[in-house]
Formats: sequence, structure tokens, C-alpha cells
Amino acid sequence: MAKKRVVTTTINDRQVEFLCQPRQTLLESLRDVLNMTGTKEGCTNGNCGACTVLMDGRPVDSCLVLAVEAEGAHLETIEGVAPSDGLDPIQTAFLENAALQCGICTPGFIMATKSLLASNPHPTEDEIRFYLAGNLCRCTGYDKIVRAVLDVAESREEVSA
Amino acid sequence: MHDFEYEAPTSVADAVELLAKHNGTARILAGGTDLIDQIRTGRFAPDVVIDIKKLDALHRIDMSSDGLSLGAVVPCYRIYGDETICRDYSALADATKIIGGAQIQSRASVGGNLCNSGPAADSTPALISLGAKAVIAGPDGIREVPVENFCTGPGKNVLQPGELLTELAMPSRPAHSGSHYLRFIPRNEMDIAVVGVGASVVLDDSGEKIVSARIALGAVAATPLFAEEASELLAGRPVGDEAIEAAMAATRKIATPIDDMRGTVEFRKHVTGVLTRRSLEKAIERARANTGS
Amino acid sequence: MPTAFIPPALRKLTGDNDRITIEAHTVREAIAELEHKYPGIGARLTADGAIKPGLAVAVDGNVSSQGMLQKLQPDSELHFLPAIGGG
Amino acid sequence: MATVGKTQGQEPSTNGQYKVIGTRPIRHDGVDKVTGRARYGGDTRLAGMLPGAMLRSPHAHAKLISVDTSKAEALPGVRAVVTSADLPDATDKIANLGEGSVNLKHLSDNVLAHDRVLYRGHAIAAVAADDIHIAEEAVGLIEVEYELLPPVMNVLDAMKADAPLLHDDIKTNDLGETADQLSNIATHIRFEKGDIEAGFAAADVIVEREFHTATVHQGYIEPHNATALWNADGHITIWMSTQGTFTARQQTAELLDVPVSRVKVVPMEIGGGFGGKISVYLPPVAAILSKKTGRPVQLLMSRTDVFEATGPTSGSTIRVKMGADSKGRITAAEAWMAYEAGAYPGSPVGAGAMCVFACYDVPNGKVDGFDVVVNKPRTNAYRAPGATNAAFATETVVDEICEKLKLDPAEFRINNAAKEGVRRIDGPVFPRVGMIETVEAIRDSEHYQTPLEGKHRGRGFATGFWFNVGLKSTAQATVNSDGTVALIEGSTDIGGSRAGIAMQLAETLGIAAEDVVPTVVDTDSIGYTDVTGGSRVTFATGWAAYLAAKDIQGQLIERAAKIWDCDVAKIDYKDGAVVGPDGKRFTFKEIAAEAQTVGEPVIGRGSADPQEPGGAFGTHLVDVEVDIDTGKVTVLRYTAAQDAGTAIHPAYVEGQIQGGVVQGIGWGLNEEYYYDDKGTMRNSTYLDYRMPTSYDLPMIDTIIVEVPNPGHPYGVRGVGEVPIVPPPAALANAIYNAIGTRMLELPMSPPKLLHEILKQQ
Repeated sequence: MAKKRVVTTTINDRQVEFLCQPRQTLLESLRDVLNMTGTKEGCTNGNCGACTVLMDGRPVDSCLVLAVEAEGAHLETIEGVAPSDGLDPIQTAFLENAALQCGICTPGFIMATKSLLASNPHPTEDEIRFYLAGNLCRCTGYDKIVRAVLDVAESREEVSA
Repeated sequence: MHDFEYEAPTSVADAVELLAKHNGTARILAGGTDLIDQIRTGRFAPDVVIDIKKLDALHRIDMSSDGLSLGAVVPCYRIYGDETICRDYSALADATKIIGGAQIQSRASVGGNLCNSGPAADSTPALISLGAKAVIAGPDGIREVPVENFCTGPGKNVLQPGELLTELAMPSRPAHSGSHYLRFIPRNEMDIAVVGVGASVVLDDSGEKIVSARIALGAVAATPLFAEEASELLAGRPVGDEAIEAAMAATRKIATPIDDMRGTVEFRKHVTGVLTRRSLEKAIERARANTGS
Repeated sequence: MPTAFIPPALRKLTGDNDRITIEAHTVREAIAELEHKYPGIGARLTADGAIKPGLAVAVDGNVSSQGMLQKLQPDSELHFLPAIGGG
Repeated sequence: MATVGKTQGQEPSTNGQYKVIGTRPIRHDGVDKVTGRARYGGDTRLAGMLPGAMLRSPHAHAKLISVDTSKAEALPGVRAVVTSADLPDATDKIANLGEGSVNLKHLSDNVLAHDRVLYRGHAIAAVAADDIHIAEEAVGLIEVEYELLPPVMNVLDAMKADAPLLHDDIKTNDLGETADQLSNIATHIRFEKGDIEAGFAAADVIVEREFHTATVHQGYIEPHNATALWNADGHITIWMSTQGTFTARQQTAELLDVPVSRVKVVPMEIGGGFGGKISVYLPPVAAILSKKTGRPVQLLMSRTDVFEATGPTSGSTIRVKMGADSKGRITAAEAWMAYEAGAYPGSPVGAGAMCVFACYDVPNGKVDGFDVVVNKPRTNAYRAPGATNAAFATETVVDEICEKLKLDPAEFRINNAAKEGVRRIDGPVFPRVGMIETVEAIRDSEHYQTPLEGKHRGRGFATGFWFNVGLKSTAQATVNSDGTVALIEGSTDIGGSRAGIAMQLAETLGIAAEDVVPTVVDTDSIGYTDVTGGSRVTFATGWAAYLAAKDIQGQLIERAAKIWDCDVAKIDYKDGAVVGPDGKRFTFKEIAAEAQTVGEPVIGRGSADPQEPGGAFGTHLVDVEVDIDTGKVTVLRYTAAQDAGTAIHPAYVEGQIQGGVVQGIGWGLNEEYYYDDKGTMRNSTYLDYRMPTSYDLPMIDTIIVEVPNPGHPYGVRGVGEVPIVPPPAALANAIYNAIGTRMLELPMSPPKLLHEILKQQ
């Protein structure tokens, strides 16, 4: 077996070191080595987005990243989204819009939404639908998810106004 | 997943040396969006994976009077996020915007797309239409290969052991030029092209006559195709249905697709023509809007 | 008296009668009565004293979970239907 | 607490009649699910747990000559290998699983193949090892010798007299009468009503068409998983994602030949099911691996495993013939329906046959149904199983009849609608149902009233029916001293059902939904509860919660009688308070606190087995645009009206409708199992299976119609299943309306539609 390596990375603002084999994906390391099971596995080939995490601010499918590639990276996962005093507005919007049914895709959608709103704070419905196309949901038909994202964008407008 | 070692060289020379050392048993890791799944599903079983993302030169987007030099590992989002590329190399921006979703675009590169050498690679017809050359570093130095000659079969290309694609070089775009890539997929996102067509045109000052054109096809043969006859017959013709229909006939003629889960022969042949029209029309529209300011 | 609706596959046994009125207070009695009138029909509907797997008994439009114990009203309708499963 | 889901369209009519029912509280499990804290089956982590991997057949049909595991066992890090030889001998016993029954020999064979593999992906062996990569490597070292047999991949091929046979024990069963010769046709069913010949003779217009539908998968995002611990004391614990803990327990116990009391199934959160997570695949295998290793073992499927080896729903061929007179009354209808069961008998053809004309008052009818085995994975339930295939056929034929008679599709349906007193072709008479109301809701909608404009655009109309089921449920509620209630129940929660059940308890006790804390518990901790399926949970488990609340009411009245020293008959429970004589009154909060100090704990129990689920109808309207150069269909607008009886939590009713509609759109336009001639599914990834993404859809408008179900204390009808039924037909009708092309085959994917368009030109 190839020699295990030490990966030093920052996950949710905390420096983390872990051991991995070169063949282990970031998803596998998060879930099975670090016990961070909030990031979900849906397809392992980059087609469902359930394993979306942010790597240096960009959304990635963690099933298509080798853990060794995370050396020196800044990672954000669903576990780090909520502030210490409650929920992130995206999380609140998902709840208030009933934007989840089974919930397995929800962490991935929230991470993708976070990155969308970071680059485009006021997306249109079409932009939301385009950006979130890399995340599959089989329960909701997306209607309420799109409304949740529109809601967050709107409430941000109120704040900035 | 198959067991492998991981190397991340920091110079092109080191990368070439490593590749040469692991003659044929190494795979290059760029964005990994194809490779990691290919190793998982057993299509490749490399002894070593060589991550080339620590090679700074491969991350560059350089624009000069000679044209565009695009580093082989530049991910899609940086390409369509570049205003100059969007303006002057629109077909490339078009292609990179529709490869996978946002997550894939964070990692997938045009260089990786080309080296994976899938017949349906979205960015390859765009590159061909823009006259791109693949710049290859190897044990014997640097060589250049026109992108239309790069792929030799599904998953196969001209890279020799020890060779590494470092850059894609595209000539500068004159005034009154425009390009477009589009593909047909059954959904609106997250699919592999069933047919893809890239087109670039240069018009005369009046915008009514085609000076030159390049059309390239994806997913209708064992490799992406440069539609040479269709491209050449457009030169000197007035913009209009007649020219476009001639090009459609010519692209349909060279399409030799297969029946598979993504489409039928009948469908792909027909849609090759349809997309040739749509791609040309959009490229012409863009060329007319491009006054070279 | 309750009425048993005879599925087409069993009408050979009932001389093409598709509805049989029977004196019965439960599904068990109804099937016994049918068997009495049309020997052989019981074995097509039941096994080991219960409605056969894959088959359901519906009384007045509702599939009964009581099976043979299901009570019948004087005007009840009794149907033998394929058992269904939902998603 | 905030409320959720802004009103989209009309608010349900019962709104205001109740205090809690019809409101939109935030679901109780919501915060865990938006923070990643909710634990799904695959998130189970136990000390010493070993991962496992499975060997699956690369062939669609073959005899297993030998399976040699010695090299795998010799690999360092491998802890155990199992094959079917490790499973107890299964008998031909049929196990009643509450919702449906199963032949245990077939189930055992499906879990680990014994002497034949019947589809690609069929499990053959499993390995537990120190890490997943070693387990996978070991799987590759298992040597299997196959004798290849010709695969049968299509229902019509399988029905041919000379077709290769999958089984050496299947003869066609016709309601207890068995044919003489072996066949791939496991079952034939027939329904008849009236005089079919006279019915067609009275028709002024007759339309007859043959339809084909592809195999499609439920597509839940969470792959199957199971973690098992076979303890030294003989007790087995299974942590898994399942639609039914008790059915999983029973199947596992039967397959392992242990008493059900030896198996405890712990319901982890479940990432979607839609019918596909009822049958067991992994738990018995994980359990045997655990027994052999003495350690907990976890098995996870890959996405390709899910497609290739778990139950999709049937591909089918359906012929429908329908006649109507010039006044637009249906005179006769006939259907011939052949459904693929997959490798073992058990397609939903029975339900399909009962649903095919269920939306209509058909005076003369005949339906034949065939359950046929083919070399595809064993089918399982998928949202209104069997009904979508059937509706695609019937609703397309109805559309053609409306066109021929120049009748408005809504009026035709109202004129011929199933309603109270109408006898179905399969016999039973409809109680009060809401078919007409859903058609009227669509007819009167702004969508229907607004003309559709634009080239190659069309509008399609379709209706659908699903029975829903009742079945058994248990709920138990403990009154806390602070005036809240801890509710435990056994229905695994796939889409927010905890909230809907808690709301019915809250309504009955007159307290806030937030004052109920619902938890789904394991099989040792609650009474028997059937599956989360058949659109039954809000209906039946809600009923159990209602009964538990009534039980609490009674106990609180007794307690108050003790405190007030008066007769219980003088005490009433209303508006969330115990009310006695002389203005005596305890609010729920007050009596809860009192009860804690005086007398035994107050625990309410409810167990229900309701018999009248009340059928559900839905009517859908869709606008599409067709690209006639590529055959691609774009959905422009969609409105779905559905009778929900009473909408307990309207946001989740809307969600069920929207989700079902979108699955139906996927089924209609792109989803299919695409096989090569060797019987290999060529598109066993999400990439090529092509479920709709957010970018493929418009908003899905919903209209909740409420015709309360007389068979439920709050009038609930199940809502989960019927919304998947009309979409493929509605889309087909819209495509016809747009470009004049009748699509008779699903999916109506671009290559197929373009083929028809080019043929037409």
C-alpha cells in the first residue's frame, strides 16, 4: 500500500491534520477519517453535488478531490456554516421555505448556495437554477429550494438598503 | 480504489522527468474530475498520480499581441470569468460555462478536457474553431500540435511517454471576428454533449461577407473533428442561408456517429446540421458586434 | 344478504355467475359458503386458512386487514382483488 | 417559531377550521438537517466497525458453476467473506410483509445469488476487511465461473413461447389455477364489467393504441446502506435507512432464520425512498459478515449498484382501446397490460390494472394484466406503483377521443368522472372522492383560462388516481411536566412526516405543534408500524397519534376528577384544557404539571389499522415548447391540482405534489434504463440516467383541493403518490398539441421525438 501522508489543512477555520492514503478522496477523509458526516455521498462521480464543500472559496465535489490535494487549502463544510448563535440565513431560508424533504441533498445545496451568493448576491431565478444544476434533489422538484435562495437574496437586499 | 503513489512536482522539468521515469504507468492529475472517477471505476490503474497543479506556469492566462496563452490547468471558472476571453474567444467561454456544474468548473481544466480525449469533450471543438495549438513539453523539449490533430481515438492522443501538455495557444482575433460553441444535451445542464459544434468566423468590414471560418464537431466521430470542407467553403461567401446550408451539408457529411445511450445515428447526423447553423449564426452575430475597438 | 363478486378467472366454477349472494357474517363464512355452493373455489382464494398471498379481500370498497375475520354487513359487497403495494 | 412556505396559490379550505392543522410550522427535525447533524444510515459510526464490499454479476443471465473465494480470504486485511452458502436454506414460504408479500426463496436469491444470476449487478459474495479499499481489492480476487445464458430484456420477448426461461419453477398463475408448462409469465389477472362488445358497438368513436414505457428508477439521492452487529448473545442490531423498520426486521429475520425478536432495526434518517427502500438487500449480508468477524460491519452501495441491483419500476407494454358516443360518454374500455417484474415475480401490474380506468365511469370494461420476469433487477414499488404506466396509456387515448369529438378535455373528464357510487371495473364502488373537484380546480385556474401562445407550443391535460393504503401504525406520547409532549412513533420520516403526525397530536390536545417533540424509534421501542409508503403515514400514523392524544385526554380528565374530587362524566376536554363543573379549568400546561406530582405518569398510546384511506385524484396541466429541429421539449408552465382530503401541513403537501410531478416529468422526457444487447445497463450513473436538474424546470404550481376523507378523524387522504401519475401523459398530450405528433413510447426523449418529427415531415 502506498505510504500514508499527513495533510495539513484548514477546515471551518480550524487547522486540522490528518493521515490519508493517496487514493482516498477528500469525501472519504472527511467522513471516515475526520467523522465529519454532514457532507453526504450520493454518486461518487461528481453528478449529484451532495458532497459539495468549499475549497479556497470555490464549490467542489469532494468525491472528485484527492485528500492529499487539500494540503494547505481552506475548506468549508456544512458543519461550519451556522454561526455560534443560531443559523446562517441560508439555513433559515431552507427551513422557512420547506426546501427539504428527506434532507440528504440539503448540505450540498446549502454549500452551493453559499458560493453562489458570495459571487452573485442577488441572483435571478434563472441564475439560481443554472448555478444549482450541479446539485440533484429528488424530493422537492426544486421549487421550494429556488424560492429559499430567492428569499435569502431578497433579505440581503433589505439589509443593504 | 486502485492503490497509487502521489507526486506533486514543482517544475515542468521535474514533471517530465517523473513522467518519463514511470513510463506509461503514471497518470497526470489536473482538475481530477475525469481521472478520479476513471481510477475508481477501474478504467485506469496507475502506479503513480502526478499532480501538475503545483506548476505555476500552467495556471497562467496570458494575453499578448500574439494571442492567448492558456495554461493547461486553468479551471473553467477562471476562463469564463476572464473578460477578454469572453469577448475575443467566446467559443471557449461558452464551452467552459457548460462543462459540468459549478463544482466541476472549479476544478476541470481545458487542458484536462483535451488530454482525456473524449470524443464529446466540450472545450475541444471550441479550441479547434479558435485555431488553438497544444503546447507539449517532453524529454526532448517543446513541441506544438494543432488541437485538431491532438486526439487519435476515444481516450487516445499524441502524447508520448514523458510528455505533458502545458499550454494552449490561440492566435489573436481580428476585428469582425466572432465565435460560438454549443452542444445538444437532453437536459439543460450536467450532460455529455450528444453533438457539439464550435464555429468561428471572420467577416469583412461590411459584416456581410465571410472572410474565413473554422467549424469543429464533437461527439459525432471517434475524435473531435475539424470540419475542413465546411470551413473552407464558407470563405468568400456572403453571409446568408445559402452559405450556412452548404456548411450544414458538409458537416453532416463527415459526421460518423454511433448509436448509444446518448443518441442515435439519425439524431446525431441531423442535429450536427442544426447546430452548425445555430453555431454559425451566433458566431456571425458576435462578429458583427465586434468592431475591433 | 352480502354479495360476493366473482373474479372472471373463477367464473368457470360458478357457471358464469359473477355475483353470488350468500348467507354470511364474516369473510370466512362467505368463503365457506361459496365453497359449499361451488366446490373448488375455496382453494383458489385461500391457503392455510387465510386469504392467499398476493390476494386481498375488499369489503365495501376497502381492502380489509382483517382477512377472514372481517365482519360483513347484510348489504356488504365482497371483492377479491390483487394485493397492492404503495411507494 | 416561524412558519414556513409562503402561500403559493390558494390556501387550503380547511385553513381556519383548525388551530394547528393547516398551519405551516417549521419541521421538528429541520435544524439537524440544515446543519449536517442529522445522521443517515451511511453516517453510522461504531467502534471497531469494518467496511464491506460486494461482488456483483457482470452478466445479465448465467448459471453459477463455481465461486472460489480462497484468494480473497487470503488477502491481508480481509476479515470475512460470505456467499449464498452462508445464508440458511430459504423455503418457498411466502412472507406477508404488511404491504404486500414476498416469496422468501426469491428474496434470499436476490440478496445473494444461489445457482444463477438473473441480472447484471446481482449480488454473489461480500467481503469485510480492515478498510474499504482492501475489501474492494478482495472482491476482485473472487473467482467465479459462469455459464452464460441468453438474456431476455423485454416484456414482449419474455412472453414468447420460445423465450429463454429465467426460472425452472414458474408457471402462469391465474387466480390460483396454474398452467401446465413453464413460462416467464408469472401471473395473469383479469377484470370484467358489463358487456364489452355491446359497449364498443354503442360507440361513435373508438381509439386503440399500443404504448411502451421504459424501466425507471426512484432515484433517491442516498444509496442503500446497512450496518449490522451480530452480538455474542445472538441479538442482531441493524442501523439502516429504510422505509419500514418492521418490514426490514421481518425480512432480515426470515432470511437469517432467527426469531424477529432477535433483530432490532434502528431507523437512521433516510435519504429518499419512493418505494425503493422497502425490500432488503444489504442487512442480512452485513449481519452474516458481522457474525463471522465479531465486529459491526457496514455495507454501502455505489450509485451504479443502486441502479443495477435495486428495484426500479416496471417497463411495460400496454394496449388501450376506448369507445365513446357522440355525446362524449365513455361506452367501453379495454386494456391489455404486460409489466416487467424484473428477475423475480412481483411487478405492480395488479395495481396498474385496477388504476388504468379508475378515473372514469366505464359502463363496460375489460382488463388483462400479465406479470412477466425478465433479466433486469427485481422491480420494487415506485410512487403509485403501476399507475403511471397505465395513466400514460389511458390519458393519451382520452386526449385523442376528446380531439375526435371536439370536446374540452376538462368537460369530458367531468362528464365521465369517477365519483361516489361509481363501480370500478375491478368491482368495488367509489366512496366520496375528489376527481371532479380536481378537474374543476384546473379548469377554473388562471393557467387554464390563459391562452397559450407561441410557435410549437402546446398544452396538455391529464388526470391520475391512486388508492393509498391504511395499514398498521403505533404512536406513544408522554406528557412532560412543562406542558409538552414527547411523541414516539415508528414511521421513518422521509419528507417531514414527523411534523405532520405531531401536528395531529397537537391539534387533538389543543397545544402548539412546537410543544410536541416527535422521535422515530427502533423496533424494540414502539409497537408494530408498517412501512412509510402507500401515502399512509400522515393518514394512519397521524391517526395513531390522534388516538394517543385521546388517550391522554381521558387520563387527564381522570386526574382532574381526582384533584377536583368530582365525577369524570362532569369533566370535558376542550380547547386545550380540562374543563370541570363550576368553572373549574386546567389548561394543558397546568394539568401536565399537576399530573407530575399526583399519581402515575401520563402516557397515551394509540395503535391504528384504519381501513378507509380514501383514494386520491390529481389533475395536471402543462405547457411545453418543442424544438422541432432537435426534438427537445421544454416545460414552460405546470399546474397540479390534487385532493388532499385535509392538508395537515400545506407546505409539505405542496412539496409532495411538486416532487412527484418532477419525477413524472423525468419519467416522461428522459429517464430510462438503456441496455445493450448483452443486458448491461449502459447508463447506470446520474450523468447518463438524466434526472431533471433545477435548470430543466419551471416553478411547479399547486392547487390543494380538500374533499375530506370520511374515513379519517381529520379528513386526511394520502398525498405522496398520485402526483407522479399524470405527468407523462400530460406531457405527451402537450407535445401533440404543440406539433401534432403522438408519442406512444416513454421516455419521449429527443432522439425518439425527432425520429417521429422527421417521419412526419
